[in-house]
This record gives sequence, structure tokens and C-alpha cells, in this order.
Amino acid sequence: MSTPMEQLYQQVILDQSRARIGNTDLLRDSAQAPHGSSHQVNPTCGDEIELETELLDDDHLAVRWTGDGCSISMASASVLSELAAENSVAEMLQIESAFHELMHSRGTMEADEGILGDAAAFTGVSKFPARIKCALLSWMAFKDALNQAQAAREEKHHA
Amino acid sequence: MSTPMEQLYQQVILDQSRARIGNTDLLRDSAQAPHGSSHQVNPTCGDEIELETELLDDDHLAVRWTGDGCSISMASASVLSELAAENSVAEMLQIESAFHELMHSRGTMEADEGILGDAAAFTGVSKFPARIKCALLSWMAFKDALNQAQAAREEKHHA
Amino acid sequence: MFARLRGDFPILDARVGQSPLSYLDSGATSQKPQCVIDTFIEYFQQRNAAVHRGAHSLAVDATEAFENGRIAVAELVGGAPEQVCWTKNATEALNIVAMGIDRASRGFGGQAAERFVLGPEDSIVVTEMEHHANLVPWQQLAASTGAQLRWLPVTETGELDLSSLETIVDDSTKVLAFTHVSNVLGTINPVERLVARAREVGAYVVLDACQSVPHMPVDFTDLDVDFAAFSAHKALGPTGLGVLWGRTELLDALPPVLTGGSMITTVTMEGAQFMPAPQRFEAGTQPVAEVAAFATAIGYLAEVGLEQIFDHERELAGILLDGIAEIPGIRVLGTAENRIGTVAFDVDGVHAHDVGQYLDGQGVAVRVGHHCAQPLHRRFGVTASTRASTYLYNNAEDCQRFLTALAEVRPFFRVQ
Amino acid sequence: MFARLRGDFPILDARVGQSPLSYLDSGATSQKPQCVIDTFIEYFQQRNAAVHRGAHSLAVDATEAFENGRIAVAELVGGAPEQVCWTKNATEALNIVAMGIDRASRGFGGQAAERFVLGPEDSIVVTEMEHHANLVPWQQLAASTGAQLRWLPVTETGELDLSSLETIVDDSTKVLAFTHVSNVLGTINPVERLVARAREVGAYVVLDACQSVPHMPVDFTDLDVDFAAFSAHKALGPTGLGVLWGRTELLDALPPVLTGGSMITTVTMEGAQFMPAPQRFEAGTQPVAEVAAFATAIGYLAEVGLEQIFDHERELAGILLDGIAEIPGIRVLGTAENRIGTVAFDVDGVHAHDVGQYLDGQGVAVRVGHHCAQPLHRRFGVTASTRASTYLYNNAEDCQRFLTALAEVRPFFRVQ
Ligand SMILES: Cc1ncc(COP(=O)(O)O)c(C=O)c1O
Ligand SMILES: Cc1ncc(COP(=O)(O)O)c(C=O)c1O
Repeated sequence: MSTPMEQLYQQVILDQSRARIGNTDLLRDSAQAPHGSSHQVNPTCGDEIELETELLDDDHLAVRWTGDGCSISMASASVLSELAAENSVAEMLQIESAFHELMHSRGTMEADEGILGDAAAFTGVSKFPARIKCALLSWMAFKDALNQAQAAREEKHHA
Repeated sequence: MSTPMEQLYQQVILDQSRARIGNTDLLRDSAQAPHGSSHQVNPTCGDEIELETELLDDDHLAVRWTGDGCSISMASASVLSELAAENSVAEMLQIESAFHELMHSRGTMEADEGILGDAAAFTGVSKFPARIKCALLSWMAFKDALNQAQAAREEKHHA
Repeated sequence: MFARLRGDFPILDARVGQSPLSYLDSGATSQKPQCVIDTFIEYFQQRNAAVHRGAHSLAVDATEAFENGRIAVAELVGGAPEQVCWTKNATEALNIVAMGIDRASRGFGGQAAERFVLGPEDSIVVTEMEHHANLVPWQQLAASTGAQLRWLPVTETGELDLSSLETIVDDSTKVLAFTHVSNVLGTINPVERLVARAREVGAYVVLDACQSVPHMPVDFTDLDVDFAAFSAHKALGPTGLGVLWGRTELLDALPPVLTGGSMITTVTMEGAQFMPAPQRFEAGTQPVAEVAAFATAIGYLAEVGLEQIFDHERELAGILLDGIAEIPGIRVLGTAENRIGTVAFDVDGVHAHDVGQYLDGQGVAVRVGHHCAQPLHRRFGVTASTRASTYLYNNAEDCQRFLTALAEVRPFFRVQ
Repeated sequence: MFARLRGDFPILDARVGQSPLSYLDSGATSQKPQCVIDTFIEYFQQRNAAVHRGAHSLAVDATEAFENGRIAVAELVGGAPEQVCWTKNATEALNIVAMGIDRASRGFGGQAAERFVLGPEDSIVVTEMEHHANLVPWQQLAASTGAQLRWLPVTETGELDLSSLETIVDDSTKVLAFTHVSNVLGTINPVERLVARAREVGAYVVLDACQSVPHMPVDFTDLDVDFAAFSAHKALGPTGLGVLWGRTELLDALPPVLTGGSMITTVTMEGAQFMPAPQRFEAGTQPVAEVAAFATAIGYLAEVGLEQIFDHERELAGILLDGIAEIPGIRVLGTAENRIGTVAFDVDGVHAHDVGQYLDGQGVAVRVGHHCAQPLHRRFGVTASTRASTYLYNNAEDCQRFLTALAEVRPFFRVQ
């Protein structure tokens, strides 16, 4: 049986926290497609992330981010970026909501790997209330940025 | 043996609280001799007293006051006024200091009736910390007013 | 049930000199059931740590206790947990609103705070029956901003005189601050009527709920107030804790008053950004053990039932009022029908201090003085009064012992 | 003695998962000895009542407990009991000074408060190592009055850089506010030197004593500061209580910030007069049980001896620093000789949150984050650090368990 530390720090998390997928320069206003960006801070530790979402077409999006933080928050942003490359917008929203629910489950939920993919590796985090914020930081930024991107697309459609 | 209530509310105190010796209109600036006045408030209950001291000559003084308060504070002002009529300035200062000491004795001191006269009846008050302020209110005003009167006399001497 | 729950309050077994204790001073502060005391012990023995700042397990436990307190308060008074800001007492809560408006009026808080800006053309309305905590901060705000301070007068029966409500609360009124229940008269004020008028003129409503929340069911959302304040210590909770409750968008827009740690997002040497409510009003280490204990107190109140507590105290109020009516020379201040078990009175010929002292000699603890409501006492032509106030642990015997002692007061002081 | 006194702290017997607890987070908040917990029980079971307002016996008892607390604090830090004002925490105490000066600058407090008036030609000086509680309030004051905010920088060794003291603190300086001991670096600052400079230019000195009073002998009168602040919870006392200490004539002249009951002499509907210190800063019901418990804590500290506590913690600091030096990839923030047992550090390649989490897994409780000192962390090029901080109940074994766990951190996270 693994220790609580090993349950928290799954190999996937340690690997992804070093891989930092999606951690590249932001395009900001030079992005072509409708886009949004969001800056989130964890006031406890000063960790921060700035994340950008670009709606490539009705179904696909690109995610880029810069930031600094603990292995949980960096791994989470990395997994998010990886998932964004592989899933549609609708699927990402479903993943976001499943991930949110998982994080607030206090360790009582089985992660649905079919939906969550690598994000299922964060199951152990839900037993550590102080770290839930770390895991959710990039997802909060994602949701906020996606909202903006969708609003921008709406505007474009109506213009 | 008397009850604590009876020790606190000596007959002298009940009588003096009704007699209110010295409770007359203040002369204020129409006073002839060097004088001072002081306004003291007990913030707990809003009780207040305004007391005036007039230095009739080097050795004698008159005390007048107006005010409203509990039986302890009214009796204390009354006894003070009575004593002021019968004692020299120096004696009053001695009484003031003896009374102050008695009030802070927490019931451990025998009052010196030779010095304190009727003010000795307040001995029981010192066992009731919440009431010490009531007994001292007029004496605080007296000390303050006397200081002012003495300062006024000094000024007159030097003028 | 009420007979049984007395045993939960260890202090009620105390003796005052030779006499048993009849504690009729819950309007000032309430006594605590053993479960509340036990929560202190448990907190300090098992989970004490600084909250919201650490990864270690104790800090996680402490944070949970702290945040669960907000949930308990929201269950007690309505609204969401984020609408509950911890303060040191109700006084701080009321000051946060008044001083936040002051800061907004001086340009702090940016555009979001503009809605709170007050100036010389505006008015603030309070009432003549306010506790100093809901009066002096508004005087200070008026002095600072130039706004006019107005007040609703009190009738002879101790109710708000609303005959001129429409002229006193008018289009210039930006804030209407009043007490739900008078801490002296016991009167329950018509919140709905006052809120309706405030809504007509677009004024913010600040409710002083110190004397209502402990004694009756209260829902701030139903009452539709903007801000409300009360203290834990009057509701079976510990000292050192109060609550500021507010509408979320207002709390988030109000400039904070006390600044420091745990209420900021980013700080440089040059400046700082503040968190949203509730944290923006919670600078520095918070009364965490107190919050945990208060959550227990709220659970206890809920178990007994606020409706039941209200009825129980109404019954006691009836005994007190009927009994006092039979004693010569006593004038009750405030005879409103709609009231809680708080009864203040003036004894003809005997100063309140002396009345309280005599009652204490018989083991009956009441409050004497102006009860932090000097203007109200002036309204009734006295500087001080004696106040008996009940709570769920009082019984008819307490009232009877009080009445017996009260009947002896004037004879003792030889007044007839 | 130090071996024995551990038994007085029930929480130290707690287990974290499988491991015993090594609590190295006293810089955030201290644990409480059983005698402090017992005081809570005793207070609420035997003497709970509102203070300063009643004639009844419980109120007299409660008032005595409350006022004895001031005497205890005065014995701990010097000065007279009236120089001790109760606050909710150190943060409130520092805010009272900054906001009182703000109010004075806007005409409140009359002639007596003129000495505090600040304007655009004046400066306020702080340091780069301040806790947000002693930084943000001064930023707010600067923003409000137009005064300039300046700061003394920090050297690479974590000490104050005083090379430009004479130009930073100059004739324009009206307030010099600094921490006695850094809550991150552990550095003890040269109070005498700073006070001497403040006196030369006529500036008021405000000392943040949060991290000194619990850990070493401190006498504010000897240090000759004007105002000082600290919290009970870091000195074996309860949450919900802080102290503002000041020179009497300054406290009496400073306009109050929070207003309400128990701090006034006379109130009419039009205005209010305020009491002198300490009451003028104590609006509303005070944390009375907390004061009683803190008095017990002070007695406990005095019995152990602050000199002895300081030496004991110095010894532990030595073990920590020597041990860390042997672990590869750890950079200690602040290497001043003159220090307390607080050690913050950065682990190369592992974020502080992860360090703290791993240590917690081994039963070692430390703090991670910016410790409410973001500018100081920026100075050292990090956003967060891990901090181990000792107190009288820690022993060499705690340090050893910490060091063993710390040595495992980089291997666990596969960093070399
Ligand atoms: C140096 C310093 N100043 C101020 C504070 C603030 O104290 P409190 O949070 O108790 O108000 C702290 C502790 O958090 C501190 O360490
Ligand atoms: C009606 C009312 N408002 C405000 C207060 C102030 O509450 P606290 O002293 O707990 O701040 C009280 C109690 O003292 C009160 O009865």
C-alpha cells in the first residue's frame, strides 16, 4: 500500500509538474481567433498563473499559460493543457466540472478516468483541503478565460 | 451582625444622601474669593457632579455642588461639604488622602474616625469595587477644583 | 425542556454570598453551556493552529473549524457563508460599515465603492433608541463627510415614532441604521416598514441585530436588509467575536477598514490589493477558537429552537411586567406589546445603582446605568435605569426572586 | 525544566497520521499550556459577566479579571497598566495608530491631536522586512494624507541596511514603524539605533513586537518607543486578543478609531465625548475571557523566564542552522547572528508548498508561503519559503525529526 504522500504525489503529477505542457509565451492581443485570458493568484502562497484560451474553431481550443507554483498547481496546468489539445470545447467543460466535483469530494469519490484522463491522478489531492486550491488554480483561470473567449466569439458573430 | 447591605448603606449614608449638604446653586464667576470648579462624570451610569471650591481665606473654604447620582455619591458629596465647613484647607487635604486610601483598601482598613468624621461611614463601600468610583466622584471634583482655586490665588498674589 | 437545560449552564449553580444566583443580565452578556466551554478545550488541546496559511494537518483542521463557523451562522441568520465576516464584536461590525463608507467617500475603493460616497447633501438616519454602538459611528461619519445626521424619535410607550417617517427618511437619505430590538426597552421594531421606506428612497439598511438574533428567529435575507451586526457573546457564544453580515456585492465593494495580513492578494512596498469578502474585513489572526465555540453555541440554540426560546422569554416577560405593576413607585420604560424579555425601569426615589446593589445582595444580577443608550434615557427624563433581561435558562423562580427583592428596595432605602 | 514543561501542552501529544507531532510553527501561533485552557473554563463557569457596567457580583469579578490582565501585561513589557489597550490582534493595534493619525490629520481629536497631523511634506518610514500588518496600514495612511512612504532596505544577510539611515529617516519623517524581530528571517533589529535616529528628527516610533515579546525579555519603556503592538496568541495566550501599548500622553491624544459603547463619557444625539486611554480604544464588549487566559499565560512565561526561553531557542536555532547547512540545495533566508529560533529557507527545485506537505507527512508542522511578507520574499527572489519556528516547548528531537525529513525532500521529488 502506498503512503498518503505517494497517493498525493502520483508519478503522473511529478512528471507533469516538470513537463509543464502549455507553459509558453502568451499571444495576448496578437492571437487570431476569439480568445480570453485570466490571471489567478493563490493569496496564501503568492502562487500565480496567467492562462489564455483561444477558440480555434467552434469545437477546438488552444491553451497557453505562464506562472509559478507548487508541483500540484504546475502539474494541473500541464494536464489541463494536454487535455485541451485532445478534447473538444464541450468535452473540456465536462472535464472541468468533473474535476471540480472530484476536488471537493474529500477523497470519497472514484475518479472517472474515461472522462478525466491524466487529471484522474489528482484524486489524492482531494484529501488535502489546503491543496485543492492549488489543483484548481489553472482550472479557475481556464473557465474564466473560456467565458471571455466565448463572449468574444458571440460579439464577432453579431458584428 | 449586620448584613453586607447594611454595612454598605449605613444610616449616615442614607441620611446624608437625602440631606445633600452643599447642594446649592453655583456662584461660578460671581464668586468673590479665588475659586475653582470641576465637572466629573461616572461614565458607567452617567452620574455627574459639578463642584465649586472657594478659598475664603488662607485657611478656609466653601464648597457648593450640583449633581445627580446614587445614594453613595450624593452622600459622599454631602459629607464632603459638611467637612469643608468644619475643617481648614490643610485638614481637608489630609482627609481627602485618608479617604482615598480607605476607599482602595478593599475592606481591610479600619477608618480613622478622628480624621474622617462622618466620612468613616463609607468604610463598607471599599468592599464593593464597583461603588468606589461613586464615593470618590465628589472628592475627585474637590481636588481638581481646589487645585484651580489655589492656582488662582497664586496668580492674584503675583499680580 | 427549559427546566432541564438549566443544568447545561454551570455558572447558574454559583452562589452570591448566601443566596443562589438569579442571572437576569443576559442583555449585557449571556452565560455559556458546558458544550461551548468544551469546544474551547477541544480546540486548544487538539486542533489549534493558524488558519488559511499552511499545509500542515493542524492548520487544515483549524481552517475547517473556522470555515464551518460561517456555515453555522448562515444557517442561523440566512444568506451564504461568504456573507459572514468575523469581527471582534458587533461594535466593530457597525464601525466597518460606517468607516467603509467614510473611506469610500474619500476616494478609496475605486469605482466599485462609488455607490457608497456620501456628501453634505446626503443624510444618515438613525433612531433615538440606538445603542451607542449604532449611533456614535454614524455621528463620526456625518462629521467626516458633512452628511446630516437625523433620527426617528421614540414615543412614550417606547416605540419608534413613525409619524414623520416620510419626511425624516427622504430622498437625501443614503443610510438608515436602526436596532431590531431595543436593548433597554425590549421593543421589537417594525423592520419591514422601515426597509420598505429605505427602498423607496434608495437608502442602505444597516440592522443592529444584537438583541434579536439571540432571542428570536431572524433571517436577514427575508428581512431584506443590506448589512447586519451582532455579537456571539450575547448568544451563548464566547467573548471576542462578532459578525458583520452583508449582501455580497456590497461587501465586495466596501473599502476595508483594518488592513494587514490575510486580507490581501498582492502586496508591494508601494501598494496592496485586497481580497473579496469575507476575508477583506478579516485582517490579521482571527478569533479561531471563538468561532469554533460559537458554532457549538449555534447548534445548541438550534436544538432548543429560536421560536421556543422566544415564547419562553415572552412568558417570563409577562411575569416580570405583571409583578412590577403590583409594586408601588416603579415606572417601566417601554411598554410595547411587541417585545422580548427585557424590562428596564425607574424606581421612584432610589437611584438605579442602589437598586442594583440591593438586588445583588439578594443574589439577583441585573444591570444598572444607561446601558449605552444615553439619549434614550434622556428621552425618558432619567440618567440611569435598572434592567432585568431574560434568556432561555431563566425560569419563573428567577423572576419571582427578582420581584420579591424589588418590592423590598424602597422600604430598605426608606422611601415611600 | 524545558524537558518537563512539554507535558503542560496537551496538543503536543497529538499524532499526525502515524507520526508524533513536531510543532515548528509557533511563529504563526503558539500552543497553549493546560493552565491557560483551565482559565477559560474557570472564567466561563464562575465569573462570566459584562465588565465595567454593573454593580452585581459577577460583573465585579469579571472586571477584576479584566483589569488584572493589564497589570500582567505591564509587568511583562513595562509601563503602567493604563498604557495597555486591548485589541483583537496586533494588526488592529497597528491600525489604531495609523488610522488614529489619519483621523488627526483630518481634524478629529481637536488641539490635542494636532501633534499627529501628517501632510504631503511629511514622510513615514518602514522597512522592507515588515509583515503586511506593519506595512499596508502605513500605505493607506500615506495614500490618505499625501505623506511619502519610504523604507529601509534589507541586506543579503537579512539585516536592515542602515547605510542610508540618515537620508531615509530625515527631518520630514513623522513616523518610524518597524518590526523588532522579523517573522521570516528571525533577525533581531537594532531598536536603540533606530530610536536614536527617530528622536533626532522628532519622529514617533511604532514597534511591531509580535515576534519579540513571546521569545525574549522586552521592556518598551527601556526601549523608549512611543507605541508597540503584539498578539496574545503567539505568546501562549488565546486567539482574539492583542495589545496596543503606548505612552500615556500620546494614547490620550490619539483620536479613537472604533467608536461605540464603553469608550464614551457623554453622548447626545448630536455628538459624543471620549474617555482617556485605555478605554477610548476599547469600544464595545471586550474579549474578557481571553484577557483572563492571557494573564495566566504571562504568569507561565514569567515562571519559566524569558531570558531562559531566549537561550533555549537560541540553542535550537543552532541545531536547525547547523543541520540545514549539511543538506544540499537549501538556501537559508537570513543569516544574521542576532536572531531568534525562526529559520526560513528555499529548497532548490521544490516549491515550498511541496516541502511543507512532505514534512507534514512526517509529522513535522512548518509554515509555507510568503508569511505575510511578500516584499521581503521578492527581495530574496522567491514568492514563497518554508519556515521552521521554535518555542519554549520544542526540543532537540523536534529539530532532528525536522532535519531528517528535510533531507528526504529533494530525493522524494527526484531533484538533485
Ligand atoms: C512580525 C509580525 N507582525 C504582525 C503580525 C500580525 O499579528 P496578528 O495576526 O496576530 O494580528 C505577525 C503575525 O502574524 C507578525 O509575525
Ligand atoms: C442593541 C445593541 N447594539 C450593540 C451592542 C454592542 O455589542 P458589543 O458590545 O458586543 O459590540 C449591544 C450590546 O452591548 C446592544 O445591545
